[in-house]
Amino acid sequence: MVLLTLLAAITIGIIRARNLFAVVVLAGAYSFLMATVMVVLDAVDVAMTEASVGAGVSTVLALGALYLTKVHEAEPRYSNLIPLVVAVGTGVMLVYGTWGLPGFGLADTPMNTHVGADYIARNYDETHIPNVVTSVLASYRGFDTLGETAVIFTAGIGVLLLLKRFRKGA
Amino acid sequence: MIGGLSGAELIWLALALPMIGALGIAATGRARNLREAVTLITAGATFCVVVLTLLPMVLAGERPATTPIEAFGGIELAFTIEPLGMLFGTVASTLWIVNSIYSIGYMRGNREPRQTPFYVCFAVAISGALGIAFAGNLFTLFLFYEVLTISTYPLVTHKANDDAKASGRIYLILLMATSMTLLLPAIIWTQVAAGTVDFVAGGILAGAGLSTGALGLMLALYIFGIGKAAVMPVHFWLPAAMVAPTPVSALLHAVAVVKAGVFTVVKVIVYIFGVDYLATSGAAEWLTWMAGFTVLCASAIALCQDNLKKRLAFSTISQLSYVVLAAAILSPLSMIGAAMHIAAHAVSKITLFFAAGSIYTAAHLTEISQLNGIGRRMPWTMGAFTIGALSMIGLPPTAGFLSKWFMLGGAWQAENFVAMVVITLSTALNAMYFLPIIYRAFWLPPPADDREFPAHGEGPLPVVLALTITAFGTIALFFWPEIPFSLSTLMMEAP
Amino acid sequence: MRMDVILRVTAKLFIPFILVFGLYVQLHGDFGPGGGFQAGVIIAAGVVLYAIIFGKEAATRVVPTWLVEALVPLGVLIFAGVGVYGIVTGGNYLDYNNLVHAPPTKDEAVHGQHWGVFLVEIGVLVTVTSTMIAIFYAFAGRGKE
Amino acid sequence: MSVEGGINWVEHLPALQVAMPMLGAVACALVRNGGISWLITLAVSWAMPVCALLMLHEVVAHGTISYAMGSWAPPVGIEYRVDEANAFLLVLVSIIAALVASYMPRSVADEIAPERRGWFYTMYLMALCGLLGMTITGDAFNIFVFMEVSSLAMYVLIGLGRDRRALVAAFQYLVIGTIGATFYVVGVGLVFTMTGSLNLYDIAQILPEIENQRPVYAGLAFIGVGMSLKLALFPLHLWLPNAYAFAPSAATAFLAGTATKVAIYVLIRFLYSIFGVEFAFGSPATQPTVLLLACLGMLVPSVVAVFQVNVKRMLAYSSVSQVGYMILGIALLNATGLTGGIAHMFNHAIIKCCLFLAVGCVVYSTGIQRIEQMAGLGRTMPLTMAAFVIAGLALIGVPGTAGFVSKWYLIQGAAEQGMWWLVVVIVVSSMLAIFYIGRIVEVAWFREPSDAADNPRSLPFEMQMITWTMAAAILYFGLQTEISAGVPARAAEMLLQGWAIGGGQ
Amino acid sequence: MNLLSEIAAHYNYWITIFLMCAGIYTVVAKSNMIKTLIGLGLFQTSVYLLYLSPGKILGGTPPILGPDHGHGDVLYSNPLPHVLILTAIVVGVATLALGLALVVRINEAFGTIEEDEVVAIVDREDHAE
Repeated sequence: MVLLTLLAAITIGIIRARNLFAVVVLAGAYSFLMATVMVVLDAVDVAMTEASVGAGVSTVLALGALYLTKVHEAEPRYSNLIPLVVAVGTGVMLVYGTWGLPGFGLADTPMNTHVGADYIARNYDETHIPNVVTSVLASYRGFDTLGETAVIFTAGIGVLLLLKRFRKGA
Repeated sequence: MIGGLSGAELIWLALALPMIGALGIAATGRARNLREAVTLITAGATFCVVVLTLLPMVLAGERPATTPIEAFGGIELAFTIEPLGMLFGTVASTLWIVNSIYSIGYMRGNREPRQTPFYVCFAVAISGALGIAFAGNLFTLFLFYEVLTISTYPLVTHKANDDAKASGRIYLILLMATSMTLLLPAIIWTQVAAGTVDFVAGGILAGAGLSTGALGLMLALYIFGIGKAAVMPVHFWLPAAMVAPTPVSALLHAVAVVKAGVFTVVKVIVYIFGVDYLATSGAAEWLTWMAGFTVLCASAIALCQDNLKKRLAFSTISQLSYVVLAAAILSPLSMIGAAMHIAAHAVSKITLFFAAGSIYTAAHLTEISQLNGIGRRMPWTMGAFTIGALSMIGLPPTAGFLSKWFMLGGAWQAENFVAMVVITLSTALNAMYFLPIIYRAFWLPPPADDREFPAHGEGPLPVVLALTITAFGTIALFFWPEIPFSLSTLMMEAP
Repeated sequence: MRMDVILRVTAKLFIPFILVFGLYVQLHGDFGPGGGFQAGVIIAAGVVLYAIIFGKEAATRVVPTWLVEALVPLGVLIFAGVGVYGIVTGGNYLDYNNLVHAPPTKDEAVHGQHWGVFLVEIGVLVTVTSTMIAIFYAFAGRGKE
Repeated sequence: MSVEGGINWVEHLPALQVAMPMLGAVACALVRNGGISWLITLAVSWAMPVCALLMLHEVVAHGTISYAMGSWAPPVGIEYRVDEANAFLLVLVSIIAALVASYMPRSVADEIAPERRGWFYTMYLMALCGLLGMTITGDAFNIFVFMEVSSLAMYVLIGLGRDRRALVAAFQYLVIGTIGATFYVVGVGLVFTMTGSLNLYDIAQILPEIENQRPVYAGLAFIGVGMSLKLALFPLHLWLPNAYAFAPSAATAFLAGTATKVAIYVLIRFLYSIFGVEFAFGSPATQPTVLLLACLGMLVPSVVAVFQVNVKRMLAYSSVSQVGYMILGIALLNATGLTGGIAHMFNHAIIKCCLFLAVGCVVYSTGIQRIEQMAGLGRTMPLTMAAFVIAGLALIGVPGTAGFVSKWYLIQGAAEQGMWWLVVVIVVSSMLAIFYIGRIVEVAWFREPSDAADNPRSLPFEMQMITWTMAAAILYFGLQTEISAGVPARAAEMLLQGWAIGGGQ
Repeated sequence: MNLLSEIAAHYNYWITIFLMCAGIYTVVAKSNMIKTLIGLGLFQTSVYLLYLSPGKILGGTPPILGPDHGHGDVLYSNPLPHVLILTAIVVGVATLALGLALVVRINEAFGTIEEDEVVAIVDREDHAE
């Protein structure tokens, strides 16, 4: 919970900061914290990914982009009222929704009893892969992963299409 | 040789012929003689199919019909020829021939540009008119109603100059708007209320159990939704459309468009509401007033017009409302009158327009005040004009007399004194705005200096030919009214 | 930056370890945290580091652009190909059970699953690595103007 | 129906439907030669309708198809679930994709630099793949994944427009689209937390048993908002006009025909099949709100469209207003209305595609995009403009064209609900359509050709042909509506049943 | 007391919600495109928590099966959310990369990455049309 509070603090920092460089670095820190939280939540694979992606790749990319553009953010012109309304609206909707959610850490919630438990139960007999996450990722829900790979592929080609310089300088 | 075909095949043939003709015209657009030959041949063929073949069948009591094609959700594309439709179909296909002859003379005489599109759209419009005439249900009718609107839009904007475009805009938007916003909902309302949109003798709404108010509202949606009937206040597209060349005006006023309008009104009243049901429900009383008002008001406006075609236009508006009025009287006789007036007004009004066009072609005159003594230079034209005018006023020996006679009889029968007053009054008005023209043309001396008015003779031969034919038709309908009469009586008898 | 000896030496020392660690993560994915995606990112990171320190040109000499751009689709091809092979061997799409022996006994099905997961992870690895590198090249190729 | 080595490929159509475009895209990316990539695209995108039609036939004949990915029975594995509704949409999307693909090459060659074409086609196929995946899948999270596949591809396609404003359009679309997708994920997350399942059918079975409905309501709300962003429901449409206006012509035609429709389908699926009408429209305020939005969506953008100077943008605004019609059909909550809504998805897809293809022809041969410059095009490019007019009439809803059919259903649906004010709104917005279409028609046909419109570049055969195929289709489906209204009617019935009470088996 | 425990039980949800709101706020309010994208990142990342939190079982261990192969009485946290979030993260970074690429191009084309400035330019061009 301390970590979570810390996260909140960093977020505020990100919103306030004008220097984009600082923002990016803060975002990296944010991702690391997030990763730690995930470890606490037993999501080690996710934590690893978040660390490598959120803190690693994203930061590098953002810095690269910054290198190509500008480092300082201009003063916002228009009022912050509308965004505030939007954000608060979303928040209210969520509080309304989450209030009915089962409490933290319970084992007998529908989510933890239905399919999830199923995986743990059947996984080893069917795949002999101890890491349930891997087996679910690659086999049970392999198609999601295929889609995910497709997303990467699309993004990669997309970035190349947009940024790549060809000899003729297209 | 087409006698061997069944009714359904004949209907399809009648609808297809003008379309094929349109293609042929478009194909032969380069060679004008060939093109106009195609036009005439198509018109002739259509005439053979509709008048010479289908008409006898209908008169013999047959009701040729096509097997319905389901379009969607129980809505069908169906054609059935009942007497009223036959009447309208006959009028349209007959006058098409005359009008084509006339157009050839007129278009060449005035060296109009873009003649090929003109003939193409014309043929398509005829096909649309026939589709309306033969429609077996409201959906089919609506379909061809829009075909007619769209195919005549290029004709109205034929001159393609600014005011042509402006009036074309009025024409399209008014007709489309009324049909889309009023007619379509009315049709769907009918579908929801009655469960069908087929035309059935005696009406389909009798069982729907609508309140009088709802019925009146629906009738209003129909009347004003059918903008082509030009009941005030949805009339002003008609004067606006005057910018078009005369053959187009003839098409609008006599052959297809406005006739399609009033035809639809009568058809809806007879086959959707049902005369008796409407009469008992008393939902149509307001219509008598509305139509009567239109008749008088339009005549009064016509009185103040100096432009010949404009005056004719307003006269058309008032004459159309005769039909609506007669239909609103809801007595058998007046219904017959309404039906017959469709035919009578068609021939006489086309004569008048032909005459106006002939004057324009020969002398390039458009204003009534310029017509002094023109009767001596163009005896045929003005003679025909006189006959047409007489028919408009409703004097024997012309077709207009008969239909008016029936209307009055119907009004008397239904003891509808409003209608009777209106008819008599408007007759007086008609006389007031037509007779002066004739007087000018024949009895006033032509203007002195010939520099302003160079000597000119009759219009081109085809023009004179056409208007003579229609003039004779106007008289013939008085002496031999069998066909329209029997058709309209057939309409009133429950099959 | 290019002239900094210490950086270059340390980098030269580190990069191999990074790559090896990446492979470890890849292959150990079955038993511990890790898998194609994380491994791909790590390996890519190695190359990126190399490019940052020794310059893009040096990096492209080691890992040429055309190769990277060919590998991006190749990974998807492997993954989707395995799926199709699942059909060919009589199962559904992405069915690994009879990847090795068809029709499989229960153990052979497990064997097939192993192979399937392995190949699929390879596919992910290839695409992710090459995409990351390609994106980095693309950004780097865009000089400031 | 080819049976090779004992493998019945027909069983695997659902998988192939998505796998083939993906593999095709991969092939394009490997080849990277414009011409060959186009051939691949053509082959794949024409194979798609075949798949889809076979499945539609299968579904109509033998009911819902369920395909377990990796042979893992749902809900453990990912399920592909094909019924009337999405089979119909698959057909629609794939056919449009195929036609646009056949139309594309010269127009693309005109607008995209040669060395980028290979990748352009890759993106095109990935967009197609994503859309098909979204449509066919029966798994809530899988929808999200493929939504992202298609979205990313579309951002790129839009960003490739020649005008630099295309970049901004793409960026705004990216931001809004991502927010939309994330909202969707949040909604799914809430539902997932309450049900523990991601399989749509499974969720539908579990939901009724949940006693605490609040998270589910919230989830519904989030999914609703997220999809509304994606399908550009007024007033969440701000990304759409620029995106359509500046993307390459072919891409615009494809997007306009397919993207919003699929989002609408997903919404329909959630509202009707999964949550069920009683739940989704349970609170009395819901239906009026949605109807109100739909009506505003039908009116306001139409008015805006009347005042546009750029023809593409005008059509884009009209698209927004047409979305209003579809939402209206969904919110009417009776069979007729829903049929109208689905039928309008189909009809508007072909209509708007045809319009954009025609505009594409104009852009190709004259480079004109402003309405004033289109003066006299009716004379210099009569065929193209004729097709434009036909599609325009259909957009207005003239009888005999496809647009009329769906409008008829919608009005009838409203009438059956006794909501006459809706009838008024529908006809009024059709009126507005008359205005903005009529404007172009008048300019194009009744003005002397401007120098820009004079002597246009001669148009490639395939562009003409495809544009006219579309126009012909519009007329055909205006009267012959087994597919365009018959299947939607079946689908509507099926959807109104919902899945919760064991329907859709 | 009951309420208190409820609050405690939902504390992490609320932080999550706060993060999400912050993310949305950044996206909508900030005109700088890079910051917008980072805001998007925040937004998505916080969603991950929404998925992971309910999957955590107190006293549970990461879903990497021990010798009991998941049949014993060892409590494992729910693996399914982890898988989903892995995918989500990947999608997120893909989007980010694409967005940044677009920003770079926009910067080259317009010479600024402030959205409102760019939009102003765009409007001017629209009117120039």
